[in-house]
Amino acid sequence: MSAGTVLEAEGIVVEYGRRPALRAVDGVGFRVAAGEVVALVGESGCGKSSLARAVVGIEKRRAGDVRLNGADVPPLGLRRRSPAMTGMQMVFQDPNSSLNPRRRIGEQLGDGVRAALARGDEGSDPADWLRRVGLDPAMLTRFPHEFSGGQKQRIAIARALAARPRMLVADEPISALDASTQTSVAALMRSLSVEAGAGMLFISHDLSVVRRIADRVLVMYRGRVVESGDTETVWQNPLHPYTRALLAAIPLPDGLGRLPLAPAEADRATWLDDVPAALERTAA
Amino acid sequence: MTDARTTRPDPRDGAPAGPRDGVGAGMLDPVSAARPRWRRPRLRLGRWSAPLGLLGAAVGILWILVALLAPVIAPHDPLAQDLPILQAPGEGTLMGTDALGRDVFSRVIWGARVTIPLALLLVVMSVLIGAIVGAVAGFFGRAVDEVAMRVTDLVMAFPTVILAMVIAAALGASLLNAVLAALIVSWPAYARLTRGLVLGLRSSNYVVSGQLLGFSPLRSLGRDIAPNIVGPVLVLASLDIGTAILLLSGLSFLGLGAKPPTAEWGSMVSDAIQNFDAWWIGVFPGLAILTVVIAFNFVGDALRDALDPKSQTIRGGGTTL
Amino acid sequence: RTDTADSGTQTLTINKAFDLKTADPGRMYEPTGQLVDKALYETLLTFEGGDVSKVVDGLASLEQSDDAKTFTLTLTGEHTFSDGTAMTADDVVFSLQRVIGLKGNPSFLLDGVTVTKQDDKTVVLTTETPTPALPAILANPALGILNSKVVKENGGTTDETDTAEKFLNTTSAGSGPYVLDTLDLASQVVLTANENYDGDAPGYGRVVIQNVEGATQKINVEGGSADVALDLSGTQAEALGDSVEVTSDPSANVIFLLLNQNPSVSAITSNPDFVKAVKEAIDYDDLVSIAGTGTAQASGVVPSMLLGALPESGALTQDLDAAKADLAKSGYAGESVTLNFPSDISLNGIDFPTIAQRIQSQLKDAGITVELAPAPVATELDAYRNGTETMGLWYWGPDYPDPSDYLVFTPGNVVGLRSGWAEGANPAISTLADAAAAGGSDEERQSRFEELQTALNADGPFIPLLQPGNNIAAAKDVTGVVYNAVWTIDIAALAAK
Amino acid sequence: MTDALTISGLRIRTRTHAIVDGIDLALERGGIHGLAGESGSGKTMTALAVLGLLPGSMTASGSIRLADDAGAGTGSTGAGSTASGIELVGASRQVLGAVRGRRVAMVFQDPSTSLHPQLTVGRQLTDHLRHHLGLSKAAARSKAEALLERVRVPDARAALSRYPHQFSGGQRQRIAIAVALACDPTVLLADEPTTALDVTVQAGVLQLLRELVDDGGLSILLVTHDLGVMSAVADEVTVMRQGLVVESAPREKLFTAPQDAYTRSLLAALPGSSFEESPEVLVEELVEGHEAGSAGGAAGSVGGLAVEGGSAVDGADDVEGGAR
Amino acid sequence: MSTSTKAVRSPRSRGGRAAHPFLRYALRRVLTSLLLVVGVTLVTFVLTNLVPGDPVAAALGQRAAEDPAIVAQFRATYGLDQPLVVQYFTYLGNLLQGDLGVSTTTHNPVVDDLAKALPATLEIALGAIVLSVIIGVVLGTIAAYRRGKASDHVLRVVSLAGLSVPTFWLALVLYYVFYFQLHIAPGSGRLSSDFTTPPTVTGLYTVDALLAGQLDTFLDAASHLFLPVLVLTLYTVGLLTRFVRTAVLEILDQDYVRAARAKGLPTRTVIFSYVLRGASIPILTVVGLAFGSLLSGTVLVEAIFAWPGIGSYAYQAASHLDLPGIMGVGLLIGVMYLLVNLIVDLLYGVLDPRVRLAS
Ligand SMILES: Nc1ncnc2c1ncn2[C@@H]1O[C@H](COP(=O)(O)OP(=O)(O)OP(=O)(O)O)[C@@H](O)[C@H]1O
Ligand SMILES: Nc1ncnc2c1ncn2[C@@H]1O[C@H](COP(=O)(O)OP(=O)(O)OP(=O)(O)O)[C@@H](O)[C@H]1O
Ligand SMILES: [Mg+2]
Ligand SMILES: [Mg+2]
Ligand code: NI
Repeated sequence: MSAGTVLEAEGIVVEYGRRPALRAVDGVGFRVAAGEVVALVGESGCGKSSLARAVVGIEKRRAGDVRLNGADVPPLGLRRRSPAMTGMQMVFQDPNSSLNPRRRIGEQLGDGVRAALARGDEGSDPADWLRRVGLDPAMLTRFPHEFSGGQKQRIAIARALAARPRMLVADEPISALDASTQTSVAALMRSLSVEAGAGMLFISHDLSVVRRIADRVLVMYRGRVVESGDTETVWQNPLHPYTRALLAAIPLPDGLGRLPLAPAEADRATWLDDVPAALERTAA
Repeated sequence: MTDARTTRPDPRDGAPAGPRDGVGAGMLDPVSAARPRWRRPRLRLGRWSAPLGLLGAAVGILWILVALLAPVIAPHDPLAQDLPILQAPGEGTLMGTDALGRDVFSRVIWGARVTIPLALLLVVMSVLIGAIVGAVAGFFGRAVDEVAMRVTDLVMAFPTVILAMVIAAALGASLLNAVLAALIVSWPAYARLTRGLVLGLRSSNYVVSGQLLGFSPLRSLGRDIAPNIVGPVLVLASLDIGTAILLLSGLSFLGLGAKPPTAEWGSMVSDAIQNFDAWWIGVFPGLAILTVVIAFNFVGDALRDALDPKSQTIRGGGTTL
Repeated sequence: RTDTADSGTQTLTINKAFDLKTADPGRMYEPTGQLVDKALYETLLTFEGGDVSKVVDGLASLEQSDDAKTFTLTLTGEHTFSDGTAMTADDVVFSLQRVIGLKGNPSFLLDGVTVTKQDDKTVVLTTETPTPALPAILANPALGILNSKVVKENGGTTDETDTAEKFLNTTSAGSGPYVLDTLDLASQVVLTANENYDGDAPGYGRVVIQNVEGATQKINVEGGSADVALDLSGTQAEALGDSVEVTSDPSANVIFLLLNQNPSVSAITSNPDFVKAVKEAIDYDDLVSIAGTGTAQASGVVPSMLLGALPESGALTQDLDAAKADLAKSGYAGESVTLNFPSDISLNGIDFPTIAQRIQSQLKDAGITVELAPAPVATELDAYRNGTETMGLWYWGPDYPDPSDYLVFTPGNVVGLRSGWAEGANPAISTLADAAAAGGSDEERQSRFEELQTALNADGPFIPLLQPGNNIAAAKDVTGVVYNAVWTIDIAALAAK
Repeated sequence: MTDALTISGLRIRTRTHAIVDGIDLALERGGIHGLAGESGSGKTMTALAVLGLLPGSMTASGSIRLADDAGAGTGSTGAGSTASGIELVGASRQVLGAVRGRRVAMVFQDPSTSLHPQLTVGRQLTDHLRHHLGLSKAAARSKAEALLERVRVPDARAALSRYPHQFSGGQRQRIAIAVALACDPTVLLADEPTTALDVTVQAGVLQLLRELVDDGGLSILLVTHDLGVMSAVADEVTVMRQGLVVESAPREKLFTAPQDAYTRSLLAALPGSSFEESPEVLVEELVEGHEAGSAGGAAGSVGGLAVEGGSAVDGADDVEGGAR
Repeated sequence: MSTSTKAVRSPRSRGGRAAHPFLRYALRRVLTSLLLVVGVTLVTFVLTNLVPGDPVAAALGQRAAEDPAIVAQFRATYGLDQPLVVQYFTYLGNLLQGDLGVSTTTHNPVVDDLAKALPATLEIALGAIVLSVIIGVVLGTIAAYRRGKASDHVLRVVSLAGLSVPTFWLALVLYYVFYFQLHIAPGSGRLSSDFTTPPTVTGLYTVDALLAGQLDTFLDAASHLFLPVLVLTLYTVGLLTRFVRTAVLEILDQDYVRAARAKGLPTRTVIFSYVLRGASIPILTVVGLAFGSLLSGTVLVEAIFAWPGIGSYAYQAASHLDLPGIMGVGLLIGVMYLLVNLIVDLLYGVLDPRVRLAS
């Protein structure tokens, strides 16, 4: 384990059902360093969420190892999670369902603070967290329904961060949000987690946002990581045909009326090819 | 700024997939709210359901008052057989007299003291038992769930009235035994509902978030899950009071509930079979049942609208009584 | 309704509250079964009309020995079964032996009776003990004569291996005026006229007996969808309009109250003063009026139409002052006494729960607290039979119209035991009972039974209450309605005007 | 007159408040008109109003005028047409029935919910063909097959007898477009037709839309809040906010020189635009925006962020509106 | 920048991701159903044996039970002298051969009794369910379409009232009014006594009468059906109307309905081909449930109308502690309930291609 690595995943396999099993994640490994933002991109259904859930332990892994600060991450069962494992937190896509509608947000933020305390970390004031995500501390006594989707998502982020995680996994945290807030919430997540020295796995299919906030990207296709490396490297020099198609298909908001390139059906076949050179590239 | 686009639930979050496991495993599932879509219970009474609910509440309260004040309101002792027998309404009594010369009006009034509290007791007990079994089954899953659900399957596959009939026959006819018999057939509905809700909530993001923050199972159940299933369970319960009254009076009608000479509505209706000409013997207690049940149903319906405009639960194993 | 002029092809609809279990005479012993089998089968001896105190010749004539131990029956004339075959003594022997051998419900009728064939026309019945009741017993439709050949072909035997019930529930094998068309124990029985009947053709070609509750019967007979209704209560009968004819007679059923004499079952009901107090507390006239038309107070346990019945003057009467005094003597301290009764029995339109509630109310006025404990007959019978009821409300219908059937109400006998009245509990009454059992002339028997009942009324644990009225309502155009205590009505005697 | 559809002074109200508060919009013939705006600003309701499909609780006033078919040359002008076109606001059921699907068609955001899961693709493609054009079953089927080929659904013939769930998301949206185009409408209302699709699939659908317009005869009102999509295909762009049009301009002008503060804030959030700012700046904005908002009156001062942060006080009302 | 709502995929694709082919699933359902049936028999058996009464006492006449020989004979005939466990397994063994024992009240094989009673019950239950589905769907759809309007509220009140009426009371009142007072409806039973039972084909008198071409018998049988069916229908109609309304509302909210309207299809087509088809699965589910509760409800209705069906039989068996009878009825209704569920399940496959075509 190299220094500064908070999360290390190896050969993760996730399957659903049996006879025939659907292999959603097919042997994926990656690591995330402290203070690093790693983005996971790919088309719908390629297994991003499955991977994220497997990493956190919500989904059972059929194979593979996940280590948080060197300790094995067990699947989330009926048992109470050990304090060490609360060092990994998750933010979900749907802000409406990530907060308990019957509890005041102050209490729910308090859960995060308590988790940090239970681990022997330093505590914090829930009100402070509200302020940090740009909300009025006076709102602590409100219930989730009194907030808009974007606000709820920020509260969910605050709760996760209040637990002082070493690792934050965010599954499309911004895609349910309004166009105009997406970028700022993403930026907020980055700055807060970097500030806390936590690693972050950020899932999104919004490549323009990814480009802005991720240090590294993993491009996933059909359950495999087909390309990975520093964000700019991948952007400037995509090697895998799928990555190329993906980047070419992004419509640019430049006002020039250029149609994005749609991949031909024939191309899709080539996307399954392995291009080993496309993996783990650092800045050129 | 609003988030008008309420994200629809991912089919994966809910109850386990598979070709409508719902119908087999939980009758409630295919149509019920396996996951609560309601937010906090702000009273969002519809324009019409509110007045109806209020009307229901008024009638319900009226009946409860009648029950409480029965000794004051009733002109006669409900058990005294001192009036001429089979007297038609009007001739000195409001609702006539029965075959033993008892005042039907007084008996209807006193009847409120019998059926309503017992129905409430029945529903409370069903909710308690059902909710506990359902919550445990839904939360801990596996064998516990399997066993609990098979048991509910069994009870629900059984014809309600016949089961109640056999139970009441086995235990001897008495109102309390009727309640017990009814209890045995009515808790599974709550177990089903609760289980479905818990199952849905269990994998919901906020419960998982709580677990990630190191919640113990009890804390998850108590803090995250329980408060969120109270609403729908209450709605079902309020709608069920009516059903409970119908079931209990139906059992009494069959002679499996109230013992004579108790003034119980169902058994009063059955008295009418013997004296068909004296329509008043059966009509008034029947109307009493009808109004009470309607009242509770109106309240329950309004409550459902208020708490959750979309959800709907079928009362499994419902009884036509 | 398709009424045709010729009454022989007309359908007669009878409403009856069913207690039907079978149409097989060898197994049948319920009022509905009696009604049906009376129409399907003929008996050796019989009664005329409603008079059950006098036995007359049926298929056979009777010669009886003086000691009432040998009975010689000779088939009179030619009798043919519904399939055209002639009846012989073999059929008689088979039928009677079958009843005995089946050990079915009616087999007790012939307990201790030996049946032997003398010749083709003559059968001799012998008993160990004097059985003066045997002629009356032989009039019971359960002892109807079957076509032995047909029954044997369909599994009939004279022992427990018999399997002919199924056949007899689909087809009858008798010589009666009707044959069985269809039988549905729960809903209806259809009879059609027996083409080979050797007597006068019955008044109706087709008879439908439907299972209908009392209240509905009234509507049906009023509305014309039934011609005869058999189970109307007194109140219902009173409320009937002019369009129907009502025949009201007290039935042979006696409803009585029993108080357990076994101190280990109940200390208070076994107290003679308490029993007396209860007897004096009940308002018999009030009970009669609640029950309605046709009902009479039962003077003793033997119903009024039987030999040996107690005259009205001997009946119990209410005396509240005496009741109070006796109650005080008994040491009753207001504790509640349980009254058990079958909740689902309705006798001649009278509901047991109704009577029980009335008694509860009457006793309450006298200061006795009664708690009602109804249960379905099926459940309650057990407690009744075991003699564990504190107070019980039951009835006794005659197994055969003879007072000896009522000796069961004495210490150590069936019903006596049910009230915790053991052998020897009351030697005086036992002596009276033995005397009554001995037989003798009608007059002798009459006075002995009167004596016995007077003693029972004074000191026994039973309180005879009512002989509920049997109210039969029939459409105006139906003639021949006569109540018979054994088979209710003889369907074949009915005819259209 | 070159506009296929002219909306003027359109108001949409519920009993209690206005959803759309008097907007003007002209859909030029043979072009794609982009309609952008914040969530809940009334874009969808505007599109529905054109077809007279507003929810029962809403009423529309103002004018929506559908130009005569002269240019398109197909079909006859229905009842209610005048020299200047057909008025759709308050139109009779017959008029709307003749317009819906026949002259104006609509594509919805989510292809997996806008196709009936229990009906075959063929049935859904042909039932309005047969209704509107009176085609025989066979004729309708062959036309449907041609349509599917036109939107490039592979194996068109077999596809007709398959069910929606047997197709991928992109294919479903193509089918939905084919359904909309079946009766050769002159106007296509597309409500966020690519939002539910992957970018690679979206690119294909965008190309298809462009082609359809370029082939002539069709004008598209494209509702989207993805400015990338807007930039790629729209000829004209209208931006809405809170039921009002805040800006309407040709595409290039809008992207290079936005006039309205809200539009600017939208563009500012985009990477690569000249309004680009660093994440840190954005976060500060967010926080400041909140403070400005809670301080009282900074409605729209720093654009969407301010509104988002500042809605603390009236947030509840907003949610109420949203949680219908 | 796209706001993802991929989660939407197919919101009601319950079978969409079926891991097993549909047939396997159906087979599994049948097997679990069979287990349930065994469970039903066990429960009945245990319960009936808990009853304190003695079936012998109940079955034999007052007098006969005094005779120990008769009692012993009776016990031997019905196997009541065996230990309970043996009795139960004997029962199960016989069950496999289609033998449910002999009723102690009717002395007939329970199978025969049930075979006779079942068509009677089915006739009213089917009549009621068909009627209430038709009425319920029509009213529910109307209510949904007029959501919030006066007719919706009227229907709400009416259907709630329908759910609130005590069936046993309603049956009596209707009987009183239509038969006793107005003489419109015929009396109790399945046929007036002047009619003979039509030749048995299905056991449903109406159908059999038609098959035999006896029009007057048919009319008479139908008129006897009227009141019992009406009573049972009223309850179920309330249930179905409420439910159909919600199901239809849910569907009306779907994009595909909006899309259908946007296509300019006539309202009739939209309702029948799109809305009702979409709502068919949840509706089917309640219909199944309603049928189950109807079967239960027949007990009281049959008692009042002297209808010789399963309900009357059950009541008779229960009050006479007729063990084989009670178990037979329990078994039959249990099996029917499961059968109905199974049919509903299989119909899902017919109605929903996502289930049918899942592999
Ligand atoms: N619980 C489940 N049961 C069965 N299959 C599942 C389950 N969850 C996911 N899948 C399947 O696994 C594959 C990967 O799904 P996953 O949710 O990980 O994709 P994703 O990349 O997150 O997609 P999206 O961008 O739509 O969220 C998909 O084909 C999906 O249908
Ligand atoms: N059925 C309805 N009844 C009442 N109000 C509604 C209804 N549907 C939508 N609204 C409200 O109308 C307003 C405009 O909604 P509309 O769907 O047109 O917005 P939009 O611009 O399309 O938003 P989005 O980008 O989220 O699709 C919103 O405030 C919304 O809450
Ligand atoms: Mg995902
Ligand atoms: Mg919209
Ligand atoms: Ni018997």
